[in-house]
Amino acid sequence: MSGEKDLDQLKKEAVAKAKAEAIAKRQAKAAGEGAPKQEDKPAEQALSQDTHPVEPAQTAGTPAEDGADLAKKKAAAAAKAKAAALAKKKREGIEEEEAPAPVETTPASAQPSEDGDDLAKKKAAAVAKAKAAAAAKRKAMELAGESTPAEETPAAQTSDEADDLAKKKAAAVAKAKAAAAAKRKAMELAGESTPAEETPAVDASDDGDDLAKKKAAAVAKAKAAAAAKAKAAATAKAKAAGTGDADTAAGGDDEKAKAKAAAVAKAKAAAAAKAKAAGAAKGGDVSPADTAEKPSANQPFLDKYRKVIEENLGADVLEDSYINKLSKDVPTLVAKKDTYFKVAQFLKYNELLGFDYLSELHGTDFVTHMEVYVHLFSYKNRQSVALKVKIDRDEPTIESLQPIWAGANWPECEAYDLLGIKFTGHPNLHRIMLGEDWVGHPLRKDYEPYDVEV
Amino acid sequence: MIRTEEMLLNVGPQHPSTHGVFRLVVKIDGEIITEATPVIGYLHRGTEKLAEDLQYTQIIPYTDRMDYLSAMTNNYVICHAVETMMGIQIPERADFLRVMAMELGRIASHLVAWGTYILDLGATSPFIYAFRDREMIINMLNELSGARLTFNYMRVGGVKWDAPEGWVDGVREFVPYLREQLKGYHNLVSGNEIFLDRVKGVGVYSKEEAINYSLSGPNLRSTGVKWDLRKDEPYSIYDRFDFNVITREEGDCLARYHVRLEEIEESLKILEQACEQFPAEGEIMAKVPKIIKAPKGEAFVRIESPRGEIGCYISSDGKKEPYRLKFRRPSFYNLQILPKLLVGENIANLIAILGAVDIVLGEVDG
Amino acid sequence: MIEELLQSSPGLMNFGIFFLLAVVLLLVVLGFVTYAILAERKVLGYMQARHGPNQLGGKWGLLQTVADVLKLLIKEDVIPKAADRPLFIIAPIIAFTPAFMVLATIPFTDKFQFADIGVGLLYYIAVSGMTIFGMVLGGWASNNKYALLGGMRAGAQMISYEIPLVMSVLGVILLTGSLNLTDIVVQQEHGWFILYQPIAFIVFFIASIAELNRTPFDLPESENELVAGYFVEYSGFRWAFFMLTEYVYMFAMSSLITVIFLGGWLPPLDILGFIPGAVWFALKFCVVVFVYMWLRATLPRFRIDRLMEFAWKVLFPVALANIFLTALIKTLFF
Amino acid sequence: MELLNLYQNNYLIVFVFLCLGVLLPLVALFLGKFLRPHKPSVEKYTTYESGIDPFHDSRVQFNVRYYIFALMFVIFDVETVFLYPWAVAYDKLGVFALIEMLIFVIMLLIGLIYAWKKKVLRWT
Repeated sequence: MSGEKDLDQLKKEAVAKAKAEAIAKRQAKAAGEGAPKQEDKPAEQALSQDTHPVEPAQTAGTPAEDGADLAKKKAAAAAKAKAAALAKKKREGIEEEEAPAPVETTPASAQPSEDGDDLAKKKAAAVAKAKAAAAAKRKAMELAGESTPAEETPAAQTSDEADDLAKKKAAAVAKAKAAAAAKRKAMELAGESTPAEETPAVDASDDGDDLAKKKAAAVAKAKAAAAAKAKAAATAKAKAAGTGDADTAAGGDDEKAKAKAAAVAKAKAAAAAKAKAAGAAKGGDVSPADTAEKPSANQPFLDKYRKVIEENLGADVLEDSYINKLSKDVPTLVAKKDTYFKVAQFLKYNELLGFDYLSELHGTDFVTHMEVYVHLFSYKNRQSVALKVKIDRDEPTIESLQPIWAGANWPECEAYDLLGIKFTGHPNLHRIMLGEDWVGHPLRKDYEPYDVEV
Repeated sequence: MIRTEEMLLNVGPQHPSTHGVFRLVVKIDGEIITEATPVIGYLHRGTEKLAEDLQYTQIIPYTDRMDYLSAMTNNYVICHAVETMMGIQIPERADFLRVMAMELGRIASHLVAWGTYILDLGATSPFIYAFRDREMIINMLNELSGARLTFNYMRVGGVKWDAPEGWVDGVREFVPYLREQLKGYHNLVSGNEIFLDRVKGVGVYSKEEAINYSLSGPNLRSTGVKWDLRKDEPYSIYDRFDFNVITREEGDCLARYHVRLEEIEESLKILEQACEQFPAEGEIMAKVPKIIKAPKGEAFVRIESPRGEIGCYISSDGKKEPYRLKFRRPSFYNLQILPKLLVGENIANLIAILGAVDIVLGEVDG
Repeated sequence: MIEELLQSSPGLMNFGIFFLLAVVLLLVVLGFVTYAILAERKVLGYMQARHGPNQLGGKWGLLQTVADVLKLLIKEDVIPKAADRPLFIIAPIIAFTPAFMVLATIPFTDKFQFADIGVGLLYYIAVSGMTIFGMVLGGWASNNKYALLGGMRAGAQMISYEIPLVMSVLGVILLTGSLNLTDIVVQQEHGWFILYQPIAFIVFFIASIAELNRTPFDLPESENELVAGYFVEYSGFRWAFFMLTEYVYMFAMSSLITVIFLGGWLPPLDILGFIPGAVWFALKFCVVVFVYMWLRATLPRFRIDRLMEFAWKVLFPVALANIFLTALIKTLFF
Repeated sequence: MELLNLYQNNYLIVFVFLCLGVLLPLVALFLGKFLRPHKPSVEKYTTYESGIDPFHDSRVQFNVRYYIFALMFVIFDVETVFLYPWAVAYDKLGVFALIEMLIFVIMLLIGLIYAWKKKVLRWT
């Protein structure tokens, strides 16, 4: 988020320059994005969007409205950001689907993808270009995500869409949690919208600009950025679809298409009512969505955690963060693999956070990756947080938390035993349950019993 | 200078005081432990792996076999996790039945913990008294669920059976009976000098250590941390009852002993109030789909079992089986501090310290 | 007849008769052990809100112990490979023999006594100390860590408690001026020594529990820590002899307490003199045995370090103080 | 002569008890041989080690604590043995012997206190 904010500022100052640079970067990143390792969350989001178009799209369907609300409600925006994060996660979940999508999009989306990376910045730049002022910046960021690829006109459209999508997605995610449903809808929409996207997109872009301004004014905050990222990703996809062969692209990447489609659908609506009208409509739509999102009482905590972490560890240590509505609204942080230990350490020793109690640690094999889930609790503040990290499945290695919480000792052994996750720095990593002579790690999805009689 | 050697002594898995198949390899110098290495896994049954191929309702019987001394809380935690994900509201009557079953289970579990602890310390009678009173609880739960140990009583959305006629009255009568017995327990053991000599100041850890080692339940509350999920993160209908969170400041075995024994009284309070408020009639099952499918996503819930916080993590891909199921088993976490506590103690204290942790091996090994 | 026999010159004939009489006593003792075990289980049972053995031999379970013994008799004899075989075999014999030998000097009534030797009390204490060898040997020979720890504990505990045990008796000896057990009983005609020597009695009783390895001092065989202590590797009849040793000692120790502190066969009041001495002896004896069982049902086990400190830092000084207190009082007031 | 006979007979009885005490276990174990089965297996003849194959020899140089207690026992048991004849003959010896014995015991008590302060009396 902070990155986005910075971007906004940058955008304000030298939007045009930023745009140019951003575009270049984005392109470069887009190239690189194929592999989703963007530094910034936005970038990741963008990637995720590219890769996980479906999810965003789904979310986007509803989220577009949410996006509007987001803009209005900054806090909501934060929530959205989380939602976006969720969306991302979902996307990741969809990664498989995404994977193909990106390929298609890459050419057209190359730009978008870049946007994704620098989306915030670039978007901001783009927005600035679009003359969207500071308010526009955020939107611009989103837009940039969109616009960078397609740049001005398409970008504008996409950007709007993207914003909406992101918002919608986030909102959808947060609200319904039934992201799946939304996704499906979004996918359907995408199918429809993808074609329509382009043309409407232009209008939408205009609208988007306006909206962007409005939203930006309201949203202007980091939330927007987060949402924007997600949106941007979606938009990027949309753009890709739009720029390249909107229809084909959309068709190619269902997910993306869906995401896009969702955005498109929104865009269409916007187009139909004209960009501003659309924006208004979005806002109207969004507001309910936002309200739906808001209820989580833990949102302020998540905001706080993120703020503290970003202020102290930098903006790019967290891959994602959201409220897990399924799990009693626990604030969930997704750390990057190389910042996981740092974040965990920070969570325990920072005075504001003080998560002194490790309630649970375990791993899960998600086939595409491994995930370590840590549930932390602070007896001082009486708050919970879930910390997750995704790690490579073929080489599952991660730092041990044992030096931070002594209670992580055996759970990590268990994760090592049953999933094969190696915890570096663990004082005594051994096969605690099955014994050292056991072959294989049973909780891996590809586990084959070594002894047929077992 | 006389040369002495350290001896490696293997305590368990076939040992009377390890409460199951728990193994502890201790290095002793004379009778002083210089190093202790716990070895677990003898009872590992792969519940979490099995659950990946089972529907949610089918998993419930497996949870009975984890903490087999208070199977009701295990039943509850998985149902609670699924219900949380699906957003199911439980009928009031079912909630009452659940809470009463869980509190009875908690009392039964603490009675066993008390009895076996004193047995570990060499006195045989309290063990029998504890089992006599536990038997009454088992009978009540038997009437409720049809089983004495592995109840398989709760379902996603409610409970399987309604309380039989007069069951609540039975519980109501049981409360004053056990209160009276508890006085006897205190008279018999709590003031005994030999007993105090063996547990006072033994196995001490601080509040910070307890938190750092992820201890929970009586093991944590014995250090003065006032934390009980029933009170502080109320689930089910626990917020309707008036009860205290028992804490002690000392953090030794005696504190853990007292926390458990006094928690029985608090559970009796809850039971008493639950009997008063028990709805005369009502549904015992919420409307749930025939095949339960948790929505896509993940959830982690934790509740207060007699041994600490038991948690259930479910990652669902929207199918009728969980994609990944994980239990946070309190005994497993509570046991981690053991090697640290044992260094420098003698073998007699080993038993006292291990008994005070109150482990159930079915739970430790999952 | 016994008198004559005792006065005649010792020979094979005497040996044979004594032997037969000793066999009779042995059978009595075995009978006592059989029913002491049953009684203990019954007492524990009723103290623990249950019935104890109630199947074999009618509702009292009268044949339960007999069945147990038969079962032990036909149990396979297992000597671990790692054990020191000769030591392993003789350890229970070394433990049991002194237990039976001490019975020779106990005066059950004024007529019924085997060896009326002048140093009866000293004899008892000296011979009973031999049992420690059996326990330590058993623990060592098993080549098992638990057994070794149990044997070591048994050795340390029993020698430590031996000192307060013998010292507490000194108070009584000061009063009687004799080590002969019959003399000691006779001198209690005007009041049991439990009244004159209460401190000595308490010390003696506590030390005797420790010597008997009974709760709360059953550390050498504490099943919750050392599984079964020094006889963890023993099974079948070899194990039975260790158990027999314990119960025979309980028989002997209860008799000794009756003799030294409770007035032996003497009635509590002269009016009750019409009841035979044997009955009084049996009653007092049973009370002591019951108290042992009662303690077992009630108390948890001591911790080894506390146990040793208790012997050396509490019982020993108290017993010593009691001796000089007695001597002083005797000098000043009598 | 009769006194000597009495004396000898009494010790003959003690000897009889000794013989019987040895004979009973021997006979019982010997007779049991005909009754009990003999079906050896490797597991049966393994030393008990809580269900695990025994490792690490149990016969090691052990902590000296046990040894020191044994030494203490020797010292104070001998003291007690000295006290016995004194107690028996106390009536005849009188106050002087009491004071003498007091000095003797106090000297030993100093030893006990010394051991106490040296923390020898602590098991751990």
